[in-house]
Amino acid sequence: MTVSYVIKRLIYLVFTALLVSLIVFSVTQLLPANAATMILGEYATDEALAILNSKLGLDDPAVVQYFRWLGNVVQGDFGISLRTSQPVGPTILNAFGRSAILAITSLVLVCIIAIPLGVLAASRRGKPTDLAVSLVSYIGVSMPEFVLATLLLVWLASPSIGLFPASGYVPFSEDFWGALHHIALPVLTLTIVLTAHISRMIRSEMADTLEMDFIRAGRLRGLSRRRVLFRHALRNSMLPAITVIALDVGYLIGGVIVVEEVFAFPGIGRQLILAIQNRDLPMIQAGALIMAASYAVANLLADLAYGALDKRIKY
Amino acid sequence: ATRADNTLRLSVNITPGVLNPMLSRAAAEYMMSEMLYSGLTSLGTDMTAQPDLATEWSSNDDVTQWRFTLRQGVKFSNGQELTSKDVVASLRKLLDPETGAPGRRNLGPIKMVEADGDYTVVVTTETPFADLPVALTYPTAKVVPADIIATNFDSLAQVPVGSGPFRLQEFRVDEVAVLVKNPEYFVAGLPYLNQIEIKTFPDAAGSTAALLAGEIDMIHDVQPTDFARIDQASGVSGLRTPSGRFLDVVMDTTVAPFDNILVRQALSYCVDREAMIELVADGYGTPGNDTPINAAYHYYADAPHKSYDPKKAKTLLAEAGYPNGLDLELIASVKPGYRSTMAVVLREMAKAGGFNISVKTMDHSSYLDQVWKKGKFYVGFYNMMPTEGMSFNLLFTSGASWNETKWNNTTFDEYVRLADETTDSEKRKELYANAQSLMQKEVPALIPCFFDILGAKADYVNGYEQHPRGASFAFHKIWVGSNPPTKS
Amino acid sequence: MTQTMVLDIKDYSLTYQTQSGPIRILENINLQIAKGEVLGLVGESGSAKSSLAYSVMRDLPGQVELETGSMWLKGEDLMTMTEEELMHRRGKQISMVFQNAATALDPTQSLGDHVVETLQAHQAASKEDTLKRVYELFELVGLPDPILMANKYPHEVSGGEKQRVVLAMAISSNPDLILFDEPTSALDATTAVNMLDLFAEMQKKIGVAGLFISHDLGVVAEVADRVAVIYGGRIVEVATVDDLFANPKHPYTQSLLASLPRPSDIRNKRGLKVDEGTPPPRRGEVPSCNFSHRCSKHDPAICDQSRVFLEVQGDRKLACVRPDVAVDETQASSSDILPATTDVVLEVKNLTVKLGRTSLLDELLNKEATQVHAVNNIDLKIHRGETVSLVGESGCGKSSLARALVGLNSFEGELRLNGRDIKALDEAYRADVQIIFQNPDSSLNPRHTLETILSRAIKLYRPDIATDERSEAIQKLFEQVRLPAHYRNRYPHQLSGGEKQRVAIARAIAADPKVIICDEITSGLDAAVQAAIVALLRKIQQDTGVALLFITHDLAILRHIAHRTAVMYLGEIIETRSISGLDHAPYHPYTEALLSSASSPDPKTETRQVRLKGSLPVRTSLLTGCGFESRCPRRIGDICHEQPAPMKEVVESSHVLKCHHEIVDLEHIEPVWKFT
Amino acid sequence: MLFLIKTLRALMRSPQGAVGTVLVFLLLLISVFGPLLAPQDPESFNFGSRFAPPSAEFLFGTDWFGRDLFSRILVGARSTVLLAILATFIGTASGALIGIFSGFVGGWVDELIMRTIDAIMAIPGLLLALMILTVLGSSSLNAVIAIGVAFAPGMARISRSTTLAVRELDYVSAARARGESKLWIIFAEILPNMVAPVIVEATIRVAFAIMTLATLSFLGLGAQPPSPEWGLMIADAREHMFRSPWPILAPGISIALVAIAFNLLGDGLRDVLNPHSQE
Ligand SMILES: Nc1ncnc2c1ncn2[C@@H]1O[C@H](COP(=O)(O)OP(=O)(O)OP(=O)(O)O)[C@@H](O)[C@H]1O
Ligand SMILES: Nc1ncnc2c1ncn2[C@@H]1O[C@H](COP(=O)(O)OP(=O)(O)OP(=O)(O)O)[C@@H](O)[C@H]1O
Ligand SMILES: [Mg+2]
Ligand SMILES: [Mg+2]
Repeated sequence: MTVSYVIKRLIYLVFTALLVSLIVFSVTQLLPANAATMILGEYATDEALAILNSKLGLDDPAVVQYFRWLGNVVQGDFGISLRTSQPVGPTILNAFGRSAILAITSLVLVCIIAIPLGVLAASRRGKPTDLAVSLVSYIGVSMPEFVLATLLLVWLASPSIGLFPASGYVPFSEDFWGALHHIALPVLTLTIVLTAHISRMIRSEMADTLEMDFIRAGRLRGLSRRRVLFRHALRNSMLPAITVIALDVGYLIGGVIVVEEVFAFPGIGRQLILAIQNRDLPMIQAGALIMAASYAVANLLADLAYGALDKRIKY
Repeated sequence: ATRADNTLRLSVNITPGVLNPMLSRAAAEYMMSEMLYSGLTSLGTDMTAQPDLATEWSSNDDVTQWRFTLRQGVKFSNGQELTSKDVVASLRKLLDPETGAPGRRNLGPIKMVEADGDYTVVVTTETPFADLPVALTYPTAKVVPADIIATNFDSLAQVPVGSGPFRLQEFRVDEVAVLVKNPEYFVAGLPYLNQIEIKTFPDAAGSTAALLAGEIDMIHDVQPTDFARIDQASGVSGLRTPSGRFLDVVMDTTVAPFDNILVRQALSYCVDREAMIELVADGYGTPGNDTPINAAYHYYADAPHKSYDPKKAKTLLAEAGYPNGLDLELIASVKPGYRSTMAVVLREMAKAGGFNISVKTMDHSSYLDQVWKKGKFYVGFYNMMPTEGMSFNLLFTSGASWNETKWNNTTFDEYVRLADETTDSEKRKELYANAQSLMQKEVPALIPCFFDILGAKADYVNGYEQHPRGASFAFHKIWVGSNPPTKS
Repeated sequence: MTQTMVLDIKDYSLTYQTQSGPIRILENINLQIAKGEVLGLVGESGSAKSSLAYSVMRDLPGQVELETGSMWLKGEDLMTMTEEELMHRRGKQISMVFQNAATALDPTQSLGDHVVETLQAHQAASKEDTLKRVYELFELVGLPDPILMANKYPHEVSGGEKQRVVLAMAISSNPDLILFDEPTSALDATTAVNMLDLFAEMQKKIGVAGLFISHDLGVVAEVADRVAVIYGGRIVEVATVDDLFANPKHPYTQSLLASLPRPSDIRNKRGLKVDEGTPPPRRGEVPSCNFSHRCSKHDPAICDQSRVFLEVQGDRKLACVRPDVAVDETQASSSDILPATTDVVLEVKNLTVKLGRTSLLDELLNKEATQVHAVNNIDLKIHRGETVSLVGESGCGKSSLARALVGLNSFEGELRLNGRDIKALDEAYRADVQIIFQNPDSSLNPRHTLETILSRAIKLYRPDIATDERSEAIQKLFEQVRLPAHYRNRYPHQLSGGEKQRVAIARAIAADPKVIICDEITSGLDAAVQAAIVALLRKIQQDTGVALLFITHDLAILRHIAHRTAVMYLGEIIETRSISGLDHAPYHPYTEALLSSASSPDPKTETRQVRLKGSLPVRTSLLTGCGFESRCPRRIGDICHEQPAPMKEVVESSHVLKCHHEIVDLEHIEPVWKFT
Repeated sequence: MLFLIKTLRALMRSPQGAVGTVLVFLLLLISVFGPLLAPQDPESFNFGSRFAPPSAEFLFGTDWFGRDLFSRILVGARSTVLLAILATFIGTASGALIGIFSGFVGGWVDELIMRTIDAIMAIPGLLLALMILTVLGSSSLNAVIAIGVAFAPGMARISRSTTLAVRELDYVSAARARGESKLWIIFAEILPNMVAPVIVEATIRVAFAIMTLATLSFLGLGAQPPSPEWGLMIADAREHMFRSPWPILAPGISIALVAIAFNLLGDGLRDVLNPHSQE
């Protein structure tokens, strides 16, 4: 792995981010209505609209708007939210931070649960354990987040049980246990869905690896079952798993959007939906950019990790 | 006795976004500006004008000129004294089309605003306008310092400068706004509360759960579906006030098929109004009679409700030239949720009457852009207005700024104009009754039911009087009792 | 007797259950291996050689339907052992070396750790002792610089080195028995022969018993004491190497040997037997003799009376009830190759092929492209009716040249077809120069019927054939390559390997080409099938006068098809010579080593040993000196490193070679083969 | 045809394949004949039986308008399942074509296409669909298009990598050496040999499309009320979730079941179409 490889990837990353912003911007240009309509709401008059449009610079040609936006971003200025008149940068970073807590907690939990589960299933192929794990993971991957989340809400947050709050968010800085209590359901939802996904993946990777010659060779050298399973099979299955987990970051981000909506969790997903609903262009752009960047960075990290772990890969 | 911290934690469902009081549009924003600012008059729960900055007011005989006497010694939060020049500047700014203030057209036909000395403001109207003191209770009609208007109006979006009972301490969009007691408030002894935390719970279930768990003390706006549940729980109680808030089905009376009065009438016979209340408002409402006025207003004319009569509807429709029924597309914005519920229920009810309605929902932005005031058949939503005249003038007179139906009935216009210009209550009653019955007959819009204002609070919250208009709150009169929530 | 045997398999049978019913894998196997003895096991692909090895290891891949008999390892019955007990035997008492070392090693584990792990599984020892033992073992299997080696990962070393590591693991616990499952077939000839030497040496040193599996009789002959021939899951003949080669008794063994080329074939004018039999039935009724369906001396009255078992018959064990009836040898093709003409069809001059792709960003970043000079500056001529064989190690650039000639690789240099200068490969050129690929499984589109495959070629190249006559043309092609006509609607996967290759040949000759390039088209095939394909090509050449560029790494088959051979090393043709002179010096030192590494099943031929060390380097930039210099056993000195070797002509003008040695010096070299 | 029968037979042999095939078959039947099977009008209100629990009259109970959930599920199957298949088809077909083209042409065209696809894939699919739908306006058909567009890049990537693998195979080299046209090579040589992985992927994606479609309806951007689209049913039922769980459970379990069916079928197909598993 060379420095030049990393540089190359970073260039790609910037290129990707640029392309993402361009795509998102183009799509937003097509959106019916604009921020001014939303700001004025059901009180708009044509003159008021025109005034607000020119004040917000929404009447400039799209190209001018895009490059103005880009120019500011390059200087680290993400603009002012059209919906709330608050600066976009801090708002989106805050929201992102909260979402990241959700995502990372889920991801860590998933890794702790899913990997052993997948290994277990693969090593007992066709046995009841495998069937049980497979069945559960089938249900897990087949349950859209919003269904799962709603069901959890009905069961665990219903007034009669009231185990968890139905929604909202408490900052960790304010009340640690309260915060934990509040993220429990969203994290549970994401974890269940992702665990199903990743354990299934690990299982199939493992199953493939277990068919490989070197597994048989290990067995026929008299190595113990455990060693063959964990030292050889798992390690070789983890490599492709890393890539898939990184790709799942994209999936996770999508899941986060839904889960935040269901649990009214003030993260980046909700922020983006609000922004789209309100045609809050700077916010949409910043949100999409930050999501795309986290996806790209996750993939980059995965590739680097892959390169570090798998001695065969030469960048 | 009050609770030690005397802090009220309140939930709203839409985050207050706009802080500038003249630009605010939503209930949560009105709430904030009411706490931070004062106006000339405020709206009582009986829909009359109450003193706020103005302690008394009077008009000339033909009600074209009003004099307001201001309180003395009122201080802005920046320490400046509030005088008539601030009131004049504020009202002028509000009326300036450049400002783009949402409530500009709701204040009445104001021609001129002038100061008469430091503590008197004179307002002159184009035409006689008896309701001016009530009109000036409009939530955006708040007073801000004249020099800020002149030099730095935009700064109000971040830093409020007002004379209300509270002052802003912290504001995080989409999360929380913390307001603290204004020690210099002009009414001695008020407010009772030391602090108010306004928390945003976009999800109704969330705020309900939070209230039940004792994490908040009060919900400003409860969904009809949650109300019974809250009301039954111990330690909390539901608040319910009949209101003039309504959903209407707007029909553009200038285009086919709605230019045919028979079609509109047919549709109005397709509504089972009691069932509608049950299905759309979960029973928390009052039936509507296709006029924006109900019993919550002064001059409500109690007429028998139209019955659900699909047969008659069919006959009318056939008469109108649609013997085989009529296909229509009804558009409903997704905000608030019961717009589409109403659309679906209407669709089902109108089937029997020969209407084949398909429902199309739309996100609110697109709705505002493409449908509102433009579409020919859609679901509108309006809060209660302070007066009958404002409601009519806003929606149904020919010159109404939100003249969605383009009904433009000169007889109706005349009734409303005459009522505006008179102070004689009997005469007004008659005129408004005529206007209402005309609407019932001609059905420019379908107004099947009104929604009650629903809220909820913990039992230890005292002094709160729910306002039927839904845009006034009087938080300065609330205190938190000594049986505080037992929080885990 | 059982007590002295290391392995004693008694009447072992195995049946698997599959989705389409039970399948007999092994039937009534009886085999013994004594201490210190190496038993060779040969048989065609699918004859259940590997299955037998897995049975011995007690690691059955299939779903067992029925398993009978017994299997004794030094007096202990393997078949009754628990998994736990087996774990302690495997790798300690009995180890196995797989066909492909590349896949038998965990890519994420260093070579040293592999051995350490194996050692630790069987005996407790301190870390240092274990490591010391690892280095010892590495030294033993001929890995230079063991410490460096131990830290390397599988992908960092060559195939031969990997196989040595596997061997080191196999012998690490001084086992009683090692099973070798085709341990050399994935290796290059020059590497394979080194490995064979090593096995023999190892065996001598530690006296371990071995079961050596191979489909190549020649290879088995090098290492085994006795040979067992397996056919369709049954052992048909067991004898000592000498007895078996000198006097095969079972008709299958005889046929197997008859289709195997030998170095002495040109001298003896020996042709190869062409017999592509179908494999024996493994399902349904159990035949009394499973070779009878292709046996020329099959007599139902005698052979089908009762199950024919393996029985002692004289100096050997044999499963045949008519051993003394002779087989007629008329099926053997003649060894004569018609002489070629002197008109040049295809000529290349200074042809260079560079491979390696650069990305857009690399180009923008001005990064230097890492290109491989797969073919470097070669000259080659092919005459009408002539077969030129191109030989060389894996990776030397044979395929790159072939692909360049048919427009699949871009190249620099001159190319002439029938004297016509070819700048861009046009329609006419493409029709005239056809290619057949090595792997018949991938060279035919699995989703097309044979009809589609052939009609495409006709449509493209033979516009003279009208659409409605195409069917007839296809018919003719089928006849030409001797495929049954009813195959035309089949899909490739319904054919055997040899049949697929025939389809590929049919596709190539559909264009009526001037040149056919055959890229290792026989290397995946069993000997009998290979002989048949070679015969078919010769027939086609006789009929059409087509020129062939026959790429192969199998030097034994050359004598049966080629007129001339070109030897390639590191992208360069270092020698071109006629086949008739193959048995005589002068040789290029590389050619000499290459020829010497071809294994010979002929007990009457002695092959002189010339061994190469190391493996083929990659040619990225142009070398200054001779490409072979780094491995050359006859390296002169610095001149080899500093100056490119000059092309020298041997008296006979069609023989040229590229070497710093004087031709006269090379002429004194002993011949590679001694025929007795 | 023969191929189809053979595949089916092979499918029936594995438990996943068998269960998946049968379930999917049943589902398709329901999708087509659901409206005929429904015991009640899915839209008519039963004023007297709002929030009824499951009973003989209402197999799955009723919702807040007293509509029969069983009938709604049956009728809604069509808009859910068939539209998901359509969406998958759009995404798969366009993605596969882009992927093959990109992989086959190679060079900077390939690089440009792939970088663009990387960028699109970096935008979460749901977000992309959300934006597209906001542009096009909410409707089931637009949701189908949005999902199709959101699926295409992933599909393009898969088919590109398959193309790259197939492209290196000798029969493609043979076709190139033969001088076949690019169209022939793409459509006759490469395409048929990459349908297997693409079909497997597509089957599993149907499950995903069903979920995404439901999610979009849930977010208010797909089907229009009062259509009995399952995601929309859940979205609307959420308000009433503490009064009766059935309006959520019925469509929720249905969605999961359908997704499971397609996942099973996909996994079954993966095993069957995998060349290694063929005899
Ligand atoms: N797991 C299995 N299930 C069913 N049949 C099998 C299984 N493994 C092998 N066979 C069959 O057993 C026969 C022998 O296979 P085996 O691999 O032992 O042959 P081989 O002699 O080693 O061939 P090769 O030279 O190609 O390696 C073949 O016909 C094969 O199809
Ligand atoms: N696409 C490519 N890019 C870079 N290097 C390549 C490429 N293809 C082949 N090579 C390298 O070119 C050299 C010659 O390869 P080629 O396939 O021509 O050898 P070969 O003699 O046919 O070998 P084999 O006997 O294994 O078929 C090898 O070192 C190989 O690694
Ligand atoms: Mg084998
Ligand atoms: Mg090659």
